[in-house]
Amino acid sequence: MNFEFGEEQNLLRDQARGFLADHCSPALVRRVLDGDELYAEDLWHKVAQMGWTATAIPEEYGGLGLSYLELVVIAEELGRACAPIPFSSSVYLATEALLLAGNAAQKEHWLPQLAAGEAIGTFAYSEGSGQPSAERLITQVSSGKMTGSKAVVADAEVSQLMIVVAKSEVGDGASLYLVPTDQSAVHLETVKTVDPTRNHANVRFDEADAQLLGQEGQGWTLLTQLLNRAAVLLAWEQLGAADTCLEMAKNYAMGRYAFGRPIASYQAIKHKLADMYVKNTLARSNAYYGAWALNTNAVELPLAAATARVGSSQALYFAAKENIQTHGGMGYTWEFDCQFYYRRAKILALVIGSEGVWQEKLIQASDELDVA
Amino acid sequence: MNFEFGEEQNLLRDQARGFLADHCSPALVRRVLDGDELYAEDLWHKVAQMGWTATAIPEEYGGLGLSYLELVVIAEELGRACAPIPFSSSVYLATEALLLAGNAAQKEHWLPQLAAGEAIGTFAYSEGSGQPSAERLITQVSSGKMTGSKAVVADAEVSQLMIVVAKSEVGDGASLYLVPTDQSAVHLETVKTVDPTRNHANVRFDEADAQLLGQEGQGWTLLTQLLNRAAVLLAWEQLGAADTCLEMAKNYAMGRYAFGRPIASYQAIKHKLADMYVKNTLARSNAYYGAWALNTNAVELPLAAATARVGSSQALYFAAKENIQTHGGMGYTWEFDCQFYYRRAKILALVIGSEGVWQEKLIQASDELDVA
Amino acid sequence: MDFEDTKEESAFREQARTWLQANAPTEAEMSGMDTMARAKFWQKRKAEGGWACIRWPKAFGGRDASAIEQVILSQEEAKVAVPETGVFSIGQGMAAPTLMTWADAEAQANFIPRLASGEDIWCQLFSEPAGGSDLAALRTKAEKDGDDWIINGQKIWTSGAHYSDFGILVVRTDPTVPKHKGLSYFYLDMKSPGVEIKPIRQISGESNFNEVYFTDVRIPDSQRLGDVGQGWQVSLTTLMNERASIGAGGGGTKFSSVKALAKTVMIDGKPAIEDSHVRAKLASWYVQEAGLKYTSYRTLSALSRGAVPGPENSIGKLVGAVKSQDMASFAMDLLEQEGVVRDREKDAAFAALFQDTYMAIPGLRIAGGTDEIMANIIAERVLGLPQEPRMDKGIPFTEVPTGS
Amino acid sequence: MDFEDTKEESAFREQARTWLQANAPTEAEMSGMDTMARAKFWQKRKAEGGWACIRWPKAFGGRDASAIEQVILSQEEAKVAVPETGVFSIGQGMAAPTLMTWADAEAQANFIPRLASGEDIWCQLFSEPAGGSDLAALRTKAEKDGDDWIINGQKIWTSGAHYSDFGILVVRTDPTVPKHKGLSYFYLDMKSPGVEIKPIRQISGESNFNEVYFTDVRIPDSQRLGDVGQGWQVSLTTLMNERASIGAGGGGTKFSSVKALAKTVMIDGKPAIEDSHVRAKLASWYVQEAGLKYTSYRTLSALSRGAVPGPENSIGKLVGAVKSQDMASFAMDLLEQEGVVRDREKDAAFAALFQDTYMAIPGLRIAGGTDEIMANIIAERVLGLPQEPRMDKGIPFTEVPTGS
Repeated sequence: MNFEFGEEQNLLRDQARGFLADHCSPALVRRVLDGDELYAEDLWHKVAQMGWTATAIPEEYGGLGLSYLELVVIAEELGRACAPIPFSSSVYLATEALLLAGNAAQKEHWLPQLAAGEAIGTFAYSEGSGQPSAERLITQVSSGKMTGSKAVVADAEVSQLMIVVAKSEVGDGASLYLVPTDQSAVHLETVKTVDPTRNHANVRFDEADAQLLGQEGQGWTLLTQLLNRAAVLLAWEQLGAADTCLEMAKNYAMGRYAFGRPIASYQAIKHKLADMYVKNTLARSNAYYGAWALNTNAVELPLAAATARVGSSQALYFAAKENIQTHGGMGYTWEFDCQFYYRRAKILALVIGSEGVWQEKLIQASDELDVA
Repeated sequence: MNFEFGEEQNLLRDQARGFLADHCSPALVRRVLDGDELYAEDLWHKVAQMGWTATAIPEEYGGLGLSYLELVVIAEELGRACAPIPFSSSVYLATEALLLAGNAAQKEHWLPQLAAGEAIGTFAYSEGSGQPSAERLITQVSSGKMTGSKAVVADAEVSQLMIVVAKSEVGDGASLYLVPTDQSAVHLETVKTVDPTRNHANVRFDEADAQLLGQEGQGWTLLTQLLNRAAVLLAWEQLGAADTCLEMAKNYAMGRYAFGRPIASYQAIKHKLADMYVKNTLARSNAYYGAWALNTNAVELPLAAATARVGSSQALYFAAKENIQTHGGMGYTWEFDCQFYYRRAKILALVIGSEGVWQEKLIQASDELDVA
Repeated sequence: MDFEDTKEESAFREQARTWLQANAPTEAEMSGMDTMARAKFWQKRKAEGGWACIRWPKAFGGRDASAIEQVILSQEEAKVAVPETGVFSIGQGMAAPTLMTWADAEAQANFIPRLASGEDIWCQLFSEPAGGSDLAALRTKAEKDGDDWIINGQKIWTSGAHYSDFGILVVRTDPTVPKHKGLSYFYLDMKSPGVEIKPIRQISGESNFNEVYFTDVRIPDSQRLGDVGQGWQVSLTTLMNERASIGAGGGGTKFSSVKALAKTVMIDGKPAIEDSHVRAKLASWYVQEAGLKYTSYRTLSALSRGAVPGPENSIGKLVGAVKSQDMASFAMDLLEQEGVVRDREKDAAFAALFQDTYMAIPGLRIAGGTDEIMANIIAERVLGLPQEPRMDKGIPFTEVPTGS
Repeated sequence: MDFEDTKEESAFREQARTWLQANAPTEAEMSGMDTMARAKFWQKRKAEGGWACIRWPKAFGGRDASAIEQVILSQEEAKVAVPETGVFSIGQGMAAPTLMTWADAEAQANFIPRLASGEDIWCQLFSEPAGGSDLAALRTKAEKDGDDWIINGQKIWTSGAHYSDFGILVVRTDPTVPKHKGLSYFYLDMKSPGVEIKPIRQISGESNFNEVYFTDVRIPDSQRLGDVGQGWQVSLTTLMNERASIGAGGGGTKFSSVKALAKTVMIDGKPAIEDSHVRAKLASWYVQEAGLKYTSYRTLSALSRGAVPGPENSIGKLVGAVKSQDMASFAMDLLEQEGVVRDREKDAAFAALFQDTYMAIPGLRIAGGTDEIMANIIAERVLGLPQEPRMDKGIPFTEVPTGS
């Protein structure tokens, strides 16, 4: 039994943590929160120089050819630092979509740019409120031209390519397309969200050039596989954020005195922090299993991904809100950093489907694996 | 605004509490728990002598003609004392069914006996596991003879009459019937449950004489109305039990010392008891509204009943289990009385449909009243 | 058990309604006025008509009205379109009763009528950064200098400091005695030299509170209420008068709004309201919401027979805030990816409501006593459970551990 | 990251499997034996084969095996049909390590081999009615009388007292010194005159524990372990060896059983498993259950590289017990009125499982440390948060407040 990370991954974690402590301080997050930047471009370039964007891309496409175990380590650290960069959109979604479904030409064109961080990619599937479904898709492609719109696309404003789910008349009812954004037929409209450290936009396609990605009529199937991969990676990012919340809450509670003793000595706070620890620990163990399933492309991936995703979403929501609560009034001020994680919690929880969506996927996956 | 009980009801409450302290001590509950009695017959007779079984029955049928506000006061006190008698079956269900749907002859025959506690009635609608529905009913009546069976009927073994829901080919798919139990065609088979202080039996009808109660094909509609009434009355009984749990837990925590101080001075216990108090208080307020709606037969009754029922079921489950927890090891012994309420909690929660059933009724009722 | 007024209440309601209908200011009367001017205009008219501060004793210009009469007046006032007068609540509800109990006749004559008429606005300068739940741990110090006191330190969470004329202030005059014994209580002119006010930005983006810094601020000893060292007792008068919360758990996301949302968004191809998980969640929240509503009815009934609302009213905030937070979060989940949008210009009908609640609620779980303090209040003051051991009792304030 | 044995582990597993397959007792060998005789028969064979108590030092007849080797042996043992040997766990797991550390060579030679071979069964006499979470508050007293000690008092929650040969016992030898300093530690023959054992009936109806009363029980001073007054330190040796819980949260109701139930009962005319509320509940429980399972994998991995399991293992019981309670209650709700049936003779396939869990779980939330103590352990020993103020430190035991 070796259900642990290896030495190289542990070294990578230390390195990543140190790097982000230096280059992704709370002050940097705050700079993006308070300012007009769409993302921390300086951090993005440094992250790309570190090779993080290239982690799981094969060497033939300019990547490092490392495993997903390395990528989840990086994901966790980015979550911990609440990094204001389009890493999840570009790496967990756009890059993974190309790896999953791209043809040789598409891979050769885009993967080296994505690996180098020269191109940023994102993924667009929602067309409005509620759960997307193949049946409800309106965006479609005819003769290579896409018409329609996508709602609240993360990092759309800084992406060079977009992976878009569109309607199909055949197969599972959807197809994936690759849409470069440097064309006038792609219209973006900024959308303000609860987390200004990540940019979002509504996107309209007005006969935009679109290349089929993967087979026609296989889009929903590919989407499902892609989201399973992204779910594991996001779970690690959520977990990193949740652990920071616990650490912040603990440090504050140790230093803050009320009635002559640290508030960390009151059971109301002790048990709250113990509860955070328990939720984070269980979520972490599920994320381990997700990482194993992702890395080995195991048949258990759908169940493992859903389990990791639900656990991490629940853990981060709890940790983020109770971290503010532990800080008391100060935690509710703009001046304190607790808000970073409370905002980011919702972005991460909703980007590829809510807790409810993944609970449903979990039960379906448990049926398919015949777990009871 | 006078959302309080009147002076007569407050007097009745004091009287009932005093009476039950004298005549329904924990020792009496334990006698039934440990022994072979089906119910505390001595207590039943005393309760009948007090007139409690006659409370809401009109004077013309030998009742006291009091309001439901008096009846909920008694229900609360019986719940508080965990009385091992068939009061809920006979008074909230059988008596109410007759009041709701009985014809003059049926009322004249049965109500005086029920009022005097000479007859005990009960109500049988479930035929097995899961939620009963008119479509799934198998028990039926042909030419006045009932065939079929009913599952886990509370107090069946001590009842003289049973109100039974049976299949109908017309109307809403069901009809109510009145079945006297002193006939050989009614077969009882004892069922052991989590609460041995209340007797339960499976019942088989083998061409048993059955009288229609109310209109043919109106059974499901009547059932729904009946259960709304019973829900309010049971909510008060549940609330009384929940309040006893809080009181027991509080008293124990005040007297039990750990590390040199009462465990009631630790926030883990303080906040647990505060949580019980909060749940009980909200449940009580909802039960007030339910009592008002029942007493005035308000159009809001379905919503008020469901709200009271869900609140009290949740409050009692929480109070009963956390009362044991507060008592620590001693609370888990047979010797202590905590178990009474933990057992009774489930009996009361399931007798007329689980929390889930009533949550669904609540939302339906909110639709009908157009609450949002 | 009914929901009707008593005969006396009904008569009072009629009287109030008649006066309000006759005297509610018209748009024409208030044309060109800003929000503050409108509030002052209406408050002045109420005072002139004898309808301001009706719970005050007649000697101070009130009507000796009961709590339920105040509720009835508020209910009736809510039915007519009059300016909101919340800016006066700290002065009228907290400063005034303190002045009535502790100030001399001259100060009372100077300030109380101007409080009733809305001419002066007061704020409350109690909380400090190091205090939080432990209010009496305040450190702002006052040193005697002739007939004056020199104040140095910082207060926080002061609502309305920037538009207030006066403030009530608790400071430490003797740090060498135990915590509660070294405090004194003053009122001061908020325009005094050395008073600096900085708004606090909340994570919601709003600024409802201020920090107030004191640098060598002079207060004449004549503005002291109570004896030197008696500040805690005077503070208790103020705090006891903090308006009893008899609402149904405050604002934020409600059953009705989430249910309405659930009718418009889809789950698995059907409206979310048809999903049994959504229904069960909604039902449990409805039970809490109804429980709070009917608890407030019971409180009103108690007021109606003259009872004083007790610490059990902490329930509203304790339950309501957490419920609203979880409902807002759940509503955002129902919206899926669009749930993160917080953009009043582009918003769907419901969205802003939930996202604003999501960002505002963490403050509500803290302001006026955290969830944890509310649970303590219920445990200790309602259930009578013992306090926890206190490490700060009976020792000089300077020796209480502070971690710094 | 994989789920495979290391090369060494694989070799050990093979070795264990081979021995077990060759030596597992047959029904014929054990014919006519009761449960206890079977346990002793198998334990003796294991000892003779060198497969009992493998973690013990070789000097005491063990193999100096690692924790992961013990786990592997247990896993392999679970695969063959051998008698359950849980009755030996207190003696082998707690008494033996204490004897190894604190007893003299003679006592070690007398008792340790008989513990390994299952000839003697030991029980643990620590808890008292007044103790509970506060173990050291015990009151059973020992007074010196010549070379003996005279014991009077009462112990509680003693598993297996009625079939045990010996017991380990902590008593108060000096009530005038602070709580932890006045204790001494003994072992005794459970057949000693004056020892009276009464089974405790639990609310589940079972009796897994006893009360043990001591009336002038004599114990020779030679059966003392550690110095007089050193009992707490000796107890810590025992308690540190309490078997690390590396399971997935213990028995009781599981995801699989509730899911299976949900396929058979109906909600609104359809199988409950199609109801989204049921699905969401099941999913959240699955996440907890899987989290516990994979946490135990991580613990096994740590054992595999030689780490010692730490206090973080409190999670299993803390999460697992509450989860089982709520799942059992929910399953009973799914059964509706039939959910109350607890009747092994008449039962539907699933029912007894849920109702038995419902009645047993309150005990699991308490035994071996309440939920609240588990949360304290995580807060203090894992997260390093400060203890609460202690009112019983540094004062004579007789002066510690007890409320009586």
